[in-house]
Amino acid sequence: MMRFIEGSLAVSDAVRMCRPDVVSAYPITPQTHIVESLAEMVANCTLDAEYITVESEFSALSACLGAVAAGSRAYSATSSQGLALMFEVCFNLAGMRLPMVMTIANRAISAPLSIWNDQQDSISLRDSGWLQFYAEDNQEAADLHYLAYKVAEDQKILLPAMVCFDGFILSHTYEPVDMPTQEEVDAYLPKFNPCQRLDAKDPISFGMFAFPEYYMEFRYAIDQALQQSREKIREAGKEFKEKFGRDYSALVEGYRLEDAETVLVAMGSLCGTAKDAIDEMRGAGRKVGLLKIRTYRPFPGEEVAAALKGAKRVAVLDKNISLGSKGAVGLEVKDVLYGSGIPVLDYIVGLGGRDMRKRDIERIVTLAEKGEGDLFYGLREEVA
Amino acid sequence: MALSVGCTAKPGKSRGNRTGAWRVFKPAFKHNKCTKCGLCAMVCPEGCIIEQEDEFMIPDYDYCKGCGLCAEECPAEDIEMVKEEK
Amino acid sequence: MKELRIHGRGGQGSVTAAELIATAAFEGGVSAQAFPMFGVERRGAPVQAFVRFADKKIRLRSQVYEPDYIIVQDSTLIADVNVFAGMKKGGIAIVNTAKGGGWTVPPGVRLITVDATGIALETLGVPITNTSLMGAFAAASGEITLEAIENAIRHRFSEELARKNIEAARRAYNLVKGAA
Amino acid sequence: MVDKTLELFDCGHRACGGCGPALAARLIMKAAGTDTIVVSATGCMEVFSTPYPETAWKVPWIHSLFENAAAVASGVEAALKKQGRSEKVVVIGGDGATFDIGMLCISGAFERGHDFTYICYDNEAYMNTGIQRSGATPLDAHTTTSPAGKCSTGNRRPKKDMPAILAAHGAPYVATTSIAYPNDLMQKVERAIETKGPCYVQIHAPCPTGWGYEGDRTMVMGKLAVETGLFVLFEQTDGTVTRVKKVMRKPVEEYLKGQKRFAHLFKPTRNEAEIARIQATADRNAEKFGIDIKLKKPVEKPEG
Repeated sequence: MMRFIEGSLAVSDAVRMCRPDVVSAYPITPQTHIVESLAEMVANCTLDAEYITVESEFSALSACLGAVAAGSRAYSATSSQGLALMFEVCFNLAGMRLPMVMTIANRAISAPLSIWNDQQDSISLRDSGWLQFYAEDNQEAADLHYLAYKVAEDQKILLPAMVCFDGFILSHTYEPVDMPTQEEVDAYLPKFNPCQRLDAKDPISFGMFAFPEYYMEFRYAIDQALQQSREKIREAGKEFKEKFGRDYSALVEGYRLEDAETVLVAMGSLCGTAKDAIDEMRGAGRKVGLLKIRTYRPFPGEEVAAALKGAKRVAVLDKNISLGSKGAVGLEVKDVLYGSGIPVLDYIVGLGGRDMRKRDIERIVTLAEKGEGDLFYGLREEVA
Repeated sequence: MALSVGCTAKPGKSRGNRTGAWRVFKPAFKHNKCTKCGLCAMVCPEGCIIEQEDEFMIPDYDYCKGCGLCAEECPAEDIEMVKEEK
Repeated sequence: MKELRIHGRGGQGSVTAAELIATAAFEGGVSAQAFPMFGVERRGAPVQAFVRFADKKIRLRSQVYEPDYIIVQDSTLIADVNVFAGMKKGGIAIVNTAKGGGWTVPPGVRLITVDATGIALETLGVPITNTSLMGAFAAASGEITLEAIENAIRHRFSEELARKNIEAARRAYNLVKGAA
Repeated sequence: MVDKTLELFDCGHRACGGCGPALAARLIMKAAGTDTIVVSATGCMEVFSTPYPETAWKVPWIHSLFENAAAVASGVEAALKKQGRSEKVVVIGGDGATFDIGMLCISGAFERGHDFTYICYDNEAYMNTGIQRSGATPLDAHTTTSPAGKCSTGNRRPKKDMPAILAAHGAPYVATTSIAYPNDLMQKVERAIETKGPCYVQIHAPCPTGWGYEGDRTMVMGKLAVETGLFVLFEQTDGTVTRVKKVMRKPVEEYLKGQKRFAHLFKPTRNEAEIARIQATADRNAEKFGIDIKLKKPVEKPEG
């Protein structure tokens, strides 16, 4: 049913229908509406879950870890500093192959302190072994939760997943979102059926330490699971389309890529603004298209290469910066296009809530056409 | 051996590690003045001192590290630490 | 696509006003989007909220810089905030005031004043102007119908409160229609 | 009732010979029984008991990180509750994990009132990383980060009063015990597990390597700590001390002399002032908990 709903509440309702057994989270802007809403559902018995009000994000994710190990479906949500505080537990969950889903309402990381959006927080955890999905709008943000649980809990994958949506820009925006019924979600997302759990009837030791003769193999196994998850995401996306009508069967999505000479690459809500800007530029005869990356981990290298093979130039919009290097998406795209001769220009944009307008997208396309890239876009004059 | 998922293991595997090899001194259970009180078994950090059918205690030398705690604690002074020639 | 910018003060319910207007538009069959100016402003500080209306899915995510409409919830803001900034020609500015105007607006912009606070006090007994301003906006812009507003109010408020708010919206609607 | 024959902590673990914490693990598990899920913090015990694939644990066991055991246990407990399961949750952490780095998670979990038992095996320093001081290191102990030297007498601070901190959280049952008193230990662990809500048991567990004594003296060291009044065994129910182990007190010197970590108090010269400070600590403990056994004195003749 189409509902006119705040992004955070679309997410919390989607989470409710995923039937988590244990929810544990700590308030942080701009994620807070999600967990407030879940707490309310538990208080009103519309969600049958244990809600653990922890004293920090670190404990939130640690509690989720314990819950998943004990065989329950767990959920958390956070942003920015909260995710940074969870760093250690993030690596631990993936390493222990404990699947769960966490929503990231993307927000810049201090210092300076900023509550506003960029994607530095989740990007900083790209190496942790979590699947990472980025939503363009609140429909995707909600939908990706059903898909994320399905993929994460698959016996061949068993890895945690982050559903990332831009803080405020999506989390605090009211827009129409098609929400399925509980029955429809139940038919899509099976009950969590862990292959091993903490159980006195069948004791197992979790979280052992590995000598050098084993450690690499376990890390290899995690990487293998992530590599294989691409196929599982496609499968789950295909089934999603059959059941709900929206197509997530690819890890990337092209927009007006046909005959596009300049192809923009972006993740998250910026894609929407870019699409409008592209329509205007196309109207003016400029051959511009967009490649939206929905799944950043595992990185869809083959899809990206295939989608970009006809481009004359690629302009990557990164809402993050690997300080001392380049934007994280830009680096990936350069890697994928290595040897193709297609120039990849990286633009660091929208950090700490700097608004990105259609005209900014158009200016970046102009810069790319001139071959000017690998820069922070739109810096204040006193800096430039 | 296939690796477990997420570095887990079922019980029993630690027995593959025969810590008896660490031993320099060996507790000799003389069973002369032994009152079968069981304190030696209780205080052994390895848990490797086992009651026999005759209720006397015998350490499992596969795992005994030779720490001497049993000999020190034995109220009957019936356990002697002897240099082990392997 | 049409864009609305709402100016108010923290605590006056600008975000709720944006949400209510967008909800009414959505329920009237229009595609809509509402979002606040993402800030850390506390009670009393000038704030903004935005609404977009379109006949197809709205993808644009930037803030609103060149609004077709503005609503000023509190005319005391006008001295300190350039509420009319960027307004499009042919745009409509709705200002809540009992005074009746006197502000210089950009060329081609129509200024409509309405005593939403007075209406709110008479109908609701409290100076919460959201629903009166919605009525005024509906009458002035034609983006939403009075019926859609009434439905949105009914979905949000309990029966008694909904009745009063609908009354507030209607009175403002009729006032603006009558003046037009 | 505790089944003393139960062995749930298996042979083949890699603890040092005469390890107090290894003995603690065995005794804890005898008291806890098979229907227990153990959550371990990173530390010496975790490392010596679970090198992949050799686990010494015969019960379900999980280790996540150094500082989060109480939070992981919160999640386990919540999951069990949701699933309607009856296993008991027991956390085992060293003093570093408990007194220092894990304090936040412990405080949160106790305040929330989860039904679990937190057991700290207290060997009074970070042994896993090579004997560094922790909040549980006693006054004047030499560690690698509180070394005794020309202008230092070792650790400058007294041991943190962790039982009091957790009692202040409203823990229904708080107890201290020692591996040197196996029956006392098992009884207290059993009582903690049986008590609903977050309970705390602190087990004094001497470490031959870290303290500098031979492994066969582990029980002796444990007993001396209690007999000198430096480690008091007590039980506290709903905030009230209900039971205290009384002793015929010995001078602290008898305990200190046998350990290299206190050797600087005796060599090259005897440091009377510091020994007196430690004795004063024991005296305060004795006074506070009333541990001294008072011998009946002959009735004095009335004056005059």
